[in-house]
Amino acid sequence: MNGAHDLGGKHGFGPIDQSQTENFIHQWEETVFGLTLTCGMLGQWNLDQSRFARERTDPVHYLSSTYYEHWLHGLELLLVETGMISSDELSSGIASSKTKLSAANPEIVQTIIYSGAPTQLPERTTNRFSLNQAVKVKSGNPKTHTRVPSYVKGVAGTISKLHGTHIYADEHAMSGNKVPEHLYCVRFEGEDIWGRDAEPNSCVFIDLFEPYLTSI
Amino acid sequence: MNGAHDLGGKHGFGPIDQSQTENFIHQWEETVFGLTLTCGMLGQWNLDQSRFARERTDPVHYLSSTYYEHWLHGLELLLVETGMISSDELSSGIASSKTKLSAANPEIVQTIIYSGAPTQLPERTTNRFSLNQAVKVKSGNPKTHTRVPSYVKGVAGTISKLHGTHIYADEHAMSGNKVPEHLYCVRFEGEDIWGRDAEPNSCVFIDLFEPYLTSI
Amino acid sequence: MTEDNGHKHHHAPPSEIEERVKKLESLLVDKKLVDPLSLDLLIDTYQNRVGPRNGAAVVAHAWTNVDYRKRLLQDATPAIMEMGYAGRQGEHMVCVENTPEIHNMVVCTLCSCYPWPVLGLPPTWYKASSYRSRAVSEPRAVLKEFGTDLNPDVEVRVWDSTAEIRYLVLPMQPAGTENYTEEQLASLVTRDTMIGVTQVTLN
Amino acid sequence: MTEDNGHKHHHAPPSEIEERVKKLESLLVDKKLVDPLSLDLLIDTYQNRVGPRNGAAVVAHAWTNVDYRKRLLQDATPAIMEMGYAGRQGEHMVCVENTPEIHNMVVCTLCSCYPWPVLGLPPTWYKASSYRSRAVSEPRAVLKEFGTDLNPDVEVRVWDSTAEIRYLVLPMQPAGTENYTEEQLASLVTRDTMIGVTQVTLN
Repeated sequence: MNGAHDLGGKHGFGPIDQSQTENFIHQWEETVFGLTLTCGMLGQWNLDQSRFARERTDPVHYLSSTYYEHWLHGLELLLVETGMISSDELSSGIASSKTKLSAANPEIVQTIIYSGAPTQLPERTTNRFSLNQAVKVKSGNPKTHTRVPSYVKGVAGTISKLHGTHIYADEHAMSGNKVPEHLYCVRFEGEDIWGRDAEPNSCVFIDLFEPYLTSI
Repeated sequence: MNGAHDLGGKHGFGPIDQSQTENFIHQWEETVFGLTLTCGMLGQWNLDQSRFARERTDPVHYLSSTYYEHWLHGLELLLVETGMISSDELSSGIASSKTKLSAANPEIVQTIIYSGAPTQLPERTTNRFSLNQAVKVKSGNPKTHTRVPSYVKGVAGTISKLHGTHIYADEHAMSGNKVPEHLYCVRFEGEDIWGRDAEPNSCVFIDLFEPYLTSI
Repeated sequence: MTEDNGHKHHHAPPSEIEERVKKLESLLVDKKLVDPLSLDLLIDTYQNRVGPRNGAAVVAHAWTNVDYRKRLLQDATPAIMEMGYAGRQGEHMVCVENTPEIHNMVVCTLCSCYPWPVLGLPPTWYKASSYRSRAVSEPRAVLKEFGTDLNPDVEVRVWDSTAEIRYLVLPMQPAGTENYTEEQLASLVTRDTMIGVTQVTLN
Repeated sequence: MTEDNGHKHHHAPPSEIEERVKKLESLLVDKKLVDPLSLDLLIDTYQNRVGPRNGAAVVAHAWTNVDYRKRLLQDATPAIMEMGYAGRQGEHMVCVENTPEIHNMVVCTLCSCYPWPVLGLPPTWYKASSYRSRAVSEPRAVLKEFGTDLNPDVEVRVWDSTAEIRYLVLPMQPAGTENYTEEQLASLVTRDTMIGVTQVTLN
């Protein structure tokens, strides 16, 4: 999705406000953080689906609201879309139906926090690209979730690291299927991305799945 | 400038509201339109400078406000930047200084409306690219005004028409100088821009200045 | 200007932006940077005198006059000037012709450039983010929203007016209008058909 | 959580969004989709237990132990796990080393990915549009804003964490700290030095 979240290289957002060192600005943000994580542990959606839900925030709202407002929007959307709550329940705040799911207890939560959710999968295919190979990012403008930043579309780079095969984010966000794809770290020279507007002696490394890339 | 105004191909803005057929939604918009045009006729800035002023609107404000709010923002900025009014005058609404400029009278306005401001200049150089030649749009990410839409950066196309030499917008917005550059209409196939997400049998024609292009 | 548009809140208390514009207007008039008569002239011109009827006259003339059509498609600026239309935001015109094989539509993704002398000022939807973002990446979907359902064989050409060239679409003349007068034909030609989001019909 | 932060409006009347969140929380608790104890545990964990002190310990250990440094740079995930740090948003770690010739900094332009087990949750500026937009296109300008003025000879490497790999910057050990204990060294290492926007100094 070529949405407001795809911020790399955009202008107009001004200097960085370094005084904003806190993790949470308001207390409700902590609640949103906690609710999102514990609801996510019920397995009704995956991380890529939750990212896509946040990306579907209206662009103006996305850019004018804080990070945890995106999370709140995404959480509400996912709860309703998965049928965990109804839109009526969301607006009224009153539970009117039962669910078969049961909340993650602290023991489960503790385990998940420290085990995480690794995305690496066994390699079933050989990697199409090899170390130091020149590649190019394909064009594309999917309306669905993707992890190709716009600023690197059509740009040439070099494979700098092979990360093995990981859950392919685009498919994971669509169907929930854990399709393995090779993941590469690709090095792009600043001037190949930004032309003569690049800062000297700078480069960007981006982790990209095999289907995003083509050989040159 | 890679700002919020650069909308081609972006997602998330929803369906087109075809009921919005009016030229002006509010009466104040007519005033802003008239003020912008008549002030522009005093020659203190050019069209590209006024576009750049509008582009410098805060991204959130740009996307959440109406077209003539962009114009109002741009007009206020230009009036202050050129010293036609002071920021104090702008905020108070009270004139506190005199100006040597004098308002365009209706006769002048009438003439300018119907004569316009042609941008074509005599050709001083030969065109670098010729009809049907394959070209590619250069990378670049200037913070200043430019008329290359982001969605076509790095994309290959074909020269479909030579428009002669015109005032180079990028330089015109910076210095006010009327530097002649060849202007081409370039045809881009949909799939060269949008990859496999392109609609079939579609293409985009974009008018691009010679410095934006490179041969391939 | 039209007073009957539901969006125009003339009788509501003045909003913050109304006050801001009024203040700016009176400042500029006080400083003699703006002549109120010029302001009225500009607004009146683009609200009442310059509009899509101009373009419709050009289109109807091109439909009925083969030589004019040729001149219009070859070099639109002088051809449009012949009909008496010229000036701001129409200094360099190109006319693109719809055929059974090719459909053209116009957008300005970077701002909202529009051929004022032939179409007047752009409608609000033309300036809105949805049209500007989608016209180039999903023109067929946009056309469908406007009720224009094109055969997949028809090539869709989108013109993104990024420089000072302004585009006018010459729509196809509908079948069954062979004996219409130029005036009758012009009455069929709407603004949207000359932006290229709809086709001329006998409705 | 800290109560003394001026941004936290605990004592002001509840805002619309506070009400919205409270309503959602009580709905989810009522429906037994959320266990309040789990909620408290999650917030407490990331507010009080997991934070940049973890990363600082890793860095100080790498500075004082050549073998560990090698393991960390070669395969960061198990090396960080050796120190007891692992889990969510740190499942696949890569550690990138600053040298006199290379400076690394980390961003996530598409959302705000961040290595939670070693750095905790990201600061607000890391999630803000200005950092996310500018870090990749003008890293030196961004670094300068943070007071990090690099020699033009130094290559700036920006890591845009678009997939599930999370990056930790191993800053350079400042001169004059050769005899520091690991604990003393760790106390010098700030969050910003491990994001790569500043360098470790003796201040």
